[in-house]
Amino acid sequence: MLKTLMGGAALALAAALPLHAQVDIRKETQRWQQMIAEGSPAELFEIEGEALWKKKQGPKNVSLEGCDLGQGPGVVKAAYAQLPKYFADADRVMDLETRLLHCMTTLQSRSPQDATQRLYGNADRPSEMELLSVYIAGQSRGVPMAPGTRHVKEREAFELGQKLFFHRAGAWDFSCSSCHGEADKRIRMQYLPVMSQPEGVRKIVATWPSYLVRNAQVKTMQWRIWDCYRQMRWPEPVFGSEATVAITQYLTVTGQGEPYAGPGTKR
Amino acid sequence: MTKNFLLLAGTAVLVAGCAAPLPVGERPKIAASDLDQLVAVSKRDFKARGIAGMDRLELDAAMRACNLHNDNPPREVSQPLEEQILKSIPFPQGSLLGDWKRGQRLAQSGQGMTWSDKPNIANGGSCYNCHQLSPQEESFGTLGTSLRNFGKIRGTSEAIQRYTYGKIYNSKAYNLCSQMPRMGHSKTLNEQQIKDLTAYLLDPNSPVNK
Amino acid sequence: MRATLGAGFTDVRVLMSHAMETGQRKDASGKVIPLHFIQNVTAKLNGKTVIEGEVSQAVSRNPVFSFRLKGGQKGDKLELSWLDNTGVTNKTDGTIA
Amino acid sequence: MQMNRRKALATAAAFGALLVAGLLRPVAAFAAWNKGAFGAKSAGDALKGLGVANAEPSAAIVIEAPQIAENGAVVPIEVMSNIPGTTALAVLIEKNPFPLAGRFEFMEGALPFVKLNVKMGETSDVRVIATAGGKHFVATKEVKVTIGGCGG
Repeated sequence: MLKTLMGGAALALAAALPLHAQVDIRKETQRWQQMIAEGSPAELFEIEGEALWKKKQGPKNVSLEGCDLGQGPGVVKAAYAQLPKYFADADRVMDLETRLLHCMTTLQSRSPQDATQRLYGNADRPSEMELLSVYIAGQSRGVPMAPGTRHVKEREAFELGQKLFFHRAGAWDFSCSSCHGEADKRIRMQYLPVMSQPEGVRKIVATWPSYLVRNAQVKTMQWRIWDCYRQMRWPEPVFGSEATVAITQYLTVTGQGEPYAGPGTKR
Repeated sequence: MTKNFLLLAGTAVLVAGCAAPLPVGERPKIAASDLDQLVAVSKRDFKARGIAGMDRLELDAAMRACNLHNDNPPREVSQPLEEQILKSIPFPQGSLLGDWKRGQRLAQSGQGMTWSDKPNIANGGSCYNCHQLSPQEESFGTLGTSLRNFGKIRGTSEAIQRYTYGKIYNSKAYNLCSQMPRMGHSKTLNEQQIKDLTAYLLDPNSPVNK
Repeated sequence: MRATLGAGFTDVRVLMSHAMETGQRKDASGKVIPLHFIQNVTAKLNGKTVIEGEVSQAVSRNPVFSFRLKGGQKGDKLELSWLDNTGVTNKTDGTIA
Repeated sequence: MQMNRRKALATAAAFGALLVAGLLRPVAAFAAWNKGAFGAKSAGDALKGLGVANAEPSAAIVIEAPQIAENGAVVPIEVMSNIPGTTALAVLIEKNPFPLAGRFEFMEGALPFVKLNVKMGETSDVRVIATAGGKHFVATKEVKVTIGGCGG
């Protein structure tokens, strides 16, 4: 259906007058982006996520309410805005999704297979990870993004993420920077933010997770990175791996200070 | 090499007191050891899926040089590599101009080569993702240069046909660190498809040149 | 539902969880997903119908509607209900904040 | 259905609004859905189905919509009528397979205003019909639906 929609769009445009002469593409697409954000159904998913956070699950039949997201067990307020960060109990830097997996396998004693069997959901049934993420992220609205930057491992994660951002590989020799490295560039008609610069990435890190109108799904930052690498024609990144967390750490540190304004609504 | 790096990462300690600001907004310098680390990390943290195998993480001489020099290697590094790559392009005999109409469909299609694509689907050229071509297609990217009137400006001489075919087959022959995917080298497109795209760019009847 | 007092009117925004299937989409197994969409939306203010809407399958999935009510006071009761083409109906009540 | 009800109710709760249990209500509580108008495959037939003829162009109908939508799955459209006595607004997407997207009647207590998200299969005119004092008025605005991102 989506494919059909897009095919139709190309034909319709072909018949129209020159678009560039008529309208400011950047201004109008930003207006669309703003309007879809105003009429966002993301809150529906936050409510479901809250229910899952409180749902007793796993062999121990406990909820995630005792999960320490970095601000103490059970504290969800402002927790997302302070991730990624170093967690001593796991001795590694974790983003929200990685930390949730950790709590599922420790606090809830669920097997890693069980916790990771359905990381990405669909429009009819979002995944547990997606719903939990939008709920927890929503609890940081208005809080400036402030990932950990003091611990050696937090600094190493930033540096690794920064290097990975520019690292070209895959069938098409792409790095993140291939598309997100230069200002005022587009893929098709979509403008691309420069993610290596604070002004380009601040609004981005402050709006994930997001509801995507193109497939009516809520998606997390781990998914965003995963799907970028898919389109970069790389192999598949492992969910919650050091590389993916490092990229999130790099982007979040670069965009730090922006008050969290998500869960967002995007194309 | 991989083991070594992993061990090192495991011995980190907490920073005491105030730490130097992180190099936000900068492009890091990549030493050979960094490159080894990045390859090791990618091989550890990525996995093969569908048609996207782990071989895609291996760096050949060209990509090694580009990654080491932030896509701007000195001439003495890039020139011999470019010459070598140009020699490796299997130019077909005869005319390199295929069917521009088929080429147009290829230019429009962005499908293929991802881990979610089936092995035997018809890959596209993804041209419009980054380039302006025909004036009738308004939804074009700007990461690459505009190719509007490409053939009208250059003509259709044998030399131009060879350059166009070669650039699509392996862009690195002409600019080592070009951001354009090596469409033939990566087996994204076959000989006929590249000929069709060459025609789309050069044929006087193609909308690109109208 | 969220109802807030604006400049001389009350802004009512309501979210609905619904697939709004067009009957043209196929599921993973290639089977056509049947037409399934909200047809009627009704808003009541203090028990009195103020808006009656009929909509088609063209409304986006997980519909979001905004309406404006004249005047309106803090504490006024609002009721939003919908009915879909399969006869399923739903109701949300709220008060103007 | 259970799921839907729970979500809607929970939404109300989230905003601190009073909530009442959802009940299965008789269909008769809703106005009849205009099958003829909504089933029409052209804007002209849809208007016939609505009983609209000779709508007069009016600048007092305000259509707020982006000129470009990066995806046709969600196109936000805000419609307002400044024509005194407006009692109904209808929204038609000319090029959709079934052009009529919605029709809203406004009784005493409501302003002739609605904002909704619609699906658009392709670039199209959005046509809005306002009804006031038994007369019909019309305004249109074009929305271009484009290909965004990596071509799908």
